[in-house]
Amino acid sequence: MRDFSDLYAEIIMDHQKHPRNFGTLPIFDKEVQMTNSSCGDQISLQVKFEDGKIKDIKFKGMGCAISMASASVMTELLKGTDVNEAKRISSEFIEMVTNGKAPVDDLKDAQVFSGVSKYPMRVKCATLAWHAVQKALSD
Amino acid sequence: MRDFSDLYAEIIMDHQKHPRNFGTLPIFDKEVQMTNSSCGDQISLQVKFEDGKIKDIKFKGMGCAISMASASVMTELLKGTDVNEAKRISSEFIEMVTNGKAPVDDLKDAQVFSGVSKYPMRVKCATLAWHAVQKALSD
Amino acid sequence: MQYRLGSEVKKDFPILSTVLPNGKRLVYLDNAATTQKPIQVINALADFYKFTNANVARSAHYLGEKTTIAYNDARKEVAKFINADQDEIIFTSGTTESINTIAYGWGDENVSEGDEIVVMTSEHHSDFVPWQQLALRKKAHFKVVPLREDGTIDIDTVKRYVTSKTKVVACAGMTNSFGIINPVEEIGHIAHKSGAVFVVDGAQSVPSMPTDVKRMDADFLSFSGHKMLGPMGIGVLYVKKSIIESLKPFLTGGGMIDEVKNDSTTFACAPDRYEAGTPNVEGAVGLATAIRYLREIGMEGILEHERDLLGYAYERLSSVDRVILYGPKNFEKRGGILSFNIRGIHPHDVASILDANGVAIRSGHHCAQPILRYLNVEFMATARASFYIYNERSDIDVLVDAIEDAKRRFS
Amino acid sequence: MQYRLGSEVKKDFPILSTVLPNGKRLVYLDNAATTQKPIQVINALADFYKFTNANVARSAHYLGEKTTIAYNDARKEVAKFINADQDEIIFTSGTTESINTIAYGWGDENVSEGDEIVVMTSEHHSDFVPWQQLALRKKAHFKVVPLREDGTIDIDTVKRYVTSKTKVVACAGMTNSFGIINPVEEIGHIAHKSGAVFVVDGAQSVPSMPTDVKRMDADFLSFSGHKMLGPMGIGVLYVKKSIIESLKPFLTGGGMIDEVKNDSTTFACAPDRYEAGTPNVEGAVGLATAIRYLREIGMEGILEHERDLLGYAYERLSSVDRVILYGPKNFEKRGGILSFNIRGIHPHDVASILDANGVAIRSGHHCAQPILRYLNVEFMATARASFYIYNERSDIDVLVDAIEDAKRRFS
Ligand SMILES: Cc1ncc(COP(=O)(O)O)c(C=O)c1O
Ligand SMILES: Cc1ncc(COP(=O)(O)O)c(C=O)c1O
Repeated sequence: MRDFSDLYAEIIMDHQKHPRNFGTLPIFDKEVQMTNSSCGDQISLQVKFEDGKIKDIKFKGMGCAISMASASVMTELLKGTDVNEAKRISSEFIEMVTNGKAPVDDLKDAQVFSGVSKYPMRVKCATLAWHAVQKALSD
Repeated sequence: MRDFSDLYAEIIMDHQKHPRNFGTLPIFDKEVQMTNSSCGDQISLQVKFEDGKIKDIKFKGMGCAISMASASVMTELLKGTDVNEAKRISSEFIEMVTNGKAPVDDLKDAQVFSGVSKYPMRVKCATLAWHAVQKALSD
Repeated sequence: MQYRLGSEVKKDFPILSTVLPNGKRLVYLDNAATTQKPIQVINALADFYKFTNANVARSAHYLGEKTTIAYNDARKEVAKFINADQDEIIFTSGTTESINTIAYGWGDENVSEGDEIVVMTSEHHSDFVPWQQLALRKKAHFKVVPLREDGTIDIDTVKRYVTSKTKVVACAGMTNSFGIINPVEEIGHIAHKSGAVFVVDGAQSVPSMPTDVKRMDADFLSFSGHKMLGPMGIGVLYVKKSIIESLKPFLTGGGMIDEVKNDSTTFACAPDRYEAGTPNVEGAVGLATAIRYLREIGMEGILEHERDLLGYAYERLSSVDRVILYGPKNFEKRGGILSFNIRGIHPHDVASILDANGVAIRSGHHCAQPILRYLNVEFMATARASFYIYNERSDIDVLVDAIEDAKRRFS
Repeated sequence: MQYRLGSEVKKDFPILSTVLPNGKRLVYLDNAATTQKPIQVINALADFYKFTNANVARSAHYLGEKTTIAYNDARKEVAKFINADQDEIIFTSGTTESINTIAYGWGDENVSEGDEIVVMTSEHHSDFVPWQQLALRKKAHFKVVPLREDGTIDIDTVKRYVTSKTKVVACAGMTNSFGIINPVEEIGHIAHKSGAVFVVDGAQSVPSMPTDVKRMDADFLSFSGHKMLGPMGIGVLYVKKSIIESLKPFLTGGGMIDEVKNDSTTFACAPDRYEAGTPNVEGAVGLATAIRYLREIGMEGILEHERDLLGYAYERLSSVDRVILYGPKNFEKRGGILSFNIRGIHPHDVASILDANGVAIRSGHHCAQPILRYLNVEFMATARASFYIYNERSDIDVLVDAIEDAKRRFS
């Protein structure tokens, strides 16, 4: 199958049209800028921590529907979670999309991106925001 | 046909075994050293001119049967000829072997090398002495 | 023209009857990236390994000789195709290696601190980065000629940029971003008047139009086999005979030497001295077969055919709402490449939706970031449909329908 | 071993049933120059162009993705074959380009005036001239390790040559002149103890014996597809992960960049940053197919088979009058290469007479002038018969008869 819905599930189209947590934070602890050089997708991510949790998270960026929807889904999923939990979840996402691992329940809505693994050229689009958040959480 | 006799006509084998004009001249006007780098054949040629003619010519060298026989045939053919005539003949030989032109009568015994044109890897062997003599005659 | 371009030649290309897993027929419009191969070329590769293969110019045996003859014949075929002499043809692995060979082999020897290197803003990265890096190595000035708003080159601007300090002027015959045919003869003239060498990147132009190195007076010309029906891994570097001695051997090793001693090496004559290692004879034979195929079609006819398709696509798409078309409106300046965007949809998404419709195009920066940045193209990317001999108007109809589908889905 | 080497695998190689114009059956013994291709590899090339071909990693469409997957899979296959990680595998056009990539990309950055570069006298020109030229560029000392009389390396001599000033030690896994298997693990150890990088030329060893980059602890390893059943125009450069950052991108252009601005360029991650331009996917796919074929045979079995043939040839020829055999008598140190001369007959004539008998061998300096000069080999040239998986003892019988024929004709 190579249908539109393989890549662009309804949830993805919805997030693409109405991105959650889009914008900037007045105060934040971490800011990460990342570019997907092969296609020019860009993301800028701001995170505010509190008590070992992601208190708030917002992104801005320019890119394709996949990369923007993926960023939106990511912020929605990780906002409020424990930092270590967030690290684990983002690794799971990257594993699912990059190496075709089966989706795990933790990923909730983000599971809809599992189809991207069959489109190697779009993998970087879907994982950009997740790599960015990993960076924000790591150091 | 790819028989022994294609490349190694009787005349060639005879010159290879009994090279004519092999050695060095006590006095000479021109000396040329030439190497066929792809196979290591070497020739050193000495020429004495008189009245616009090749008064005497001798060669020494190391190389395969084709290159040595060709040098021997060349010296025999060109010794005593007019310089311009020698230039013309050596061009004819090179044309015959390199580009497969039909042999001309002028070349006499040297016509037996016409078969070499079908063996591109041996062309440089057969023409080495002739390029050397062209150099000796040219400047 | 013996062949009818479009549907008739299409039959020679097995891959063009591909049906995608979703049942859609493949419409291949990514020819500026790489072209498909006719069965004649595919068979030539297989036959080479079934009947000819050996190492070249080294082994005095039956197959060795057949291979050497095949390799030399390929060189002659390439030379004839661009009106060059066979000693002026160096086989490389592709345009990128060809240009690097010039930048390192000629540039490092001939460009010094304070000299200038002039390239166009519209150059492909492969004709941009090697020059920029050379300039950085040598502390030379890297000057990038700005463009008109439609992406074309203004000759007067080139004249202002090229000075007596300019050592190199590099320019594509046809740009891969917008398919613009550059006025190479005029630019070459400006370069030579200033004493610079003129380097033409023929990766896009050589496959699509007649090329005559004498007429364009190029000092160097590079192109790739895979963009002109030939196999991957083979390319050409033409070097004008009168300057070939100023090109230093770049890659060294087997096959390009005269004598190797411990403390020094002497090199063979051109073109051998520029082809280190076992050459890609398969590639050369495949490219020669491709050239014979193209020659039979006739290069004039190819450009005409590409323009016909471009005109048709342009006409159909210019009336489609939200579609932005890039490049000049004067088709005399263009080959069969059409870069476009759909307002509000990222070109990657356009490409994916077109793909779901069976249409293969490319999206992205096309290895041409400088021009996209310069012209401030949205997303720093475009969708690009590019046509070749086997495309037909009906392919463009499918493209247009797919674009409508994209618009519907991202309404 | 699933296959029987010799006659049984021979059936897979269409070219080996060639009959020469004089009616003689082809006996191909020029495998050190290049090997023939099994039908599996030939078909893989054709199938690539019939079902897969597109440009790689750029175009988001069906064929583009199939091609990218095929290219990545090929990289994994190569990595597995030499026990490396896929990010450590760079595709090049061949061993010669691989070694030049090291000499320019690593050498120009890391070797300075007064440093030393150590190579063996028995290196192929492709593993000799690039280092010599690097030394000349950098005013470094180019040190050539002398050999024992049989052409083998003496470890104590290597120890004396490698000092704290040594930056590079380069050595072949197996020499192409005499087929000597070098003690790479020991030499690597010496190199690393002195802080030098260890560069292995695997052009001859990788096709004929198991290769484990971890065990030999090579920093760089180079080899060519065409010498191991793969197509021409593809080669490999392995770079150890821990030093890959010290390798500067060498060829620049499309596909290896991150961001290109007018005044500077940032590069992509390894291995992409080392592969400028459209890669040779066809070649990579062909090489991967060849590797799968070799793997099924088993690399241990190949060396054993070559040694069996070498032993048989050695035995038969050592009793033939006027025949001089080169290289060590200890076959544990050798692969399937036999260099020889017939006293009083130039090796070119030997090759031509063998060819008239259908036997393809190579004659000449084998791109190894330094060792031939060093050992004072007559004519600075040898005849060389080299064996591979499809050769059998009967091929050697034909070789011996042909040698007798040569002796008769030049009595
Ligand atoms: C030991 C060795 N090194 C390097 C090379 C060069 O390989 P290539 O010509 O494929 O670049 C060869 C073969 O020619 C070889 O045998
Ligand atoms: C104008 C232009 N120059 C250079 C190149 C580089 O060619 P290759 O990738 O075959 O080396 C291309 C194609 O990618 C191109 O379109």
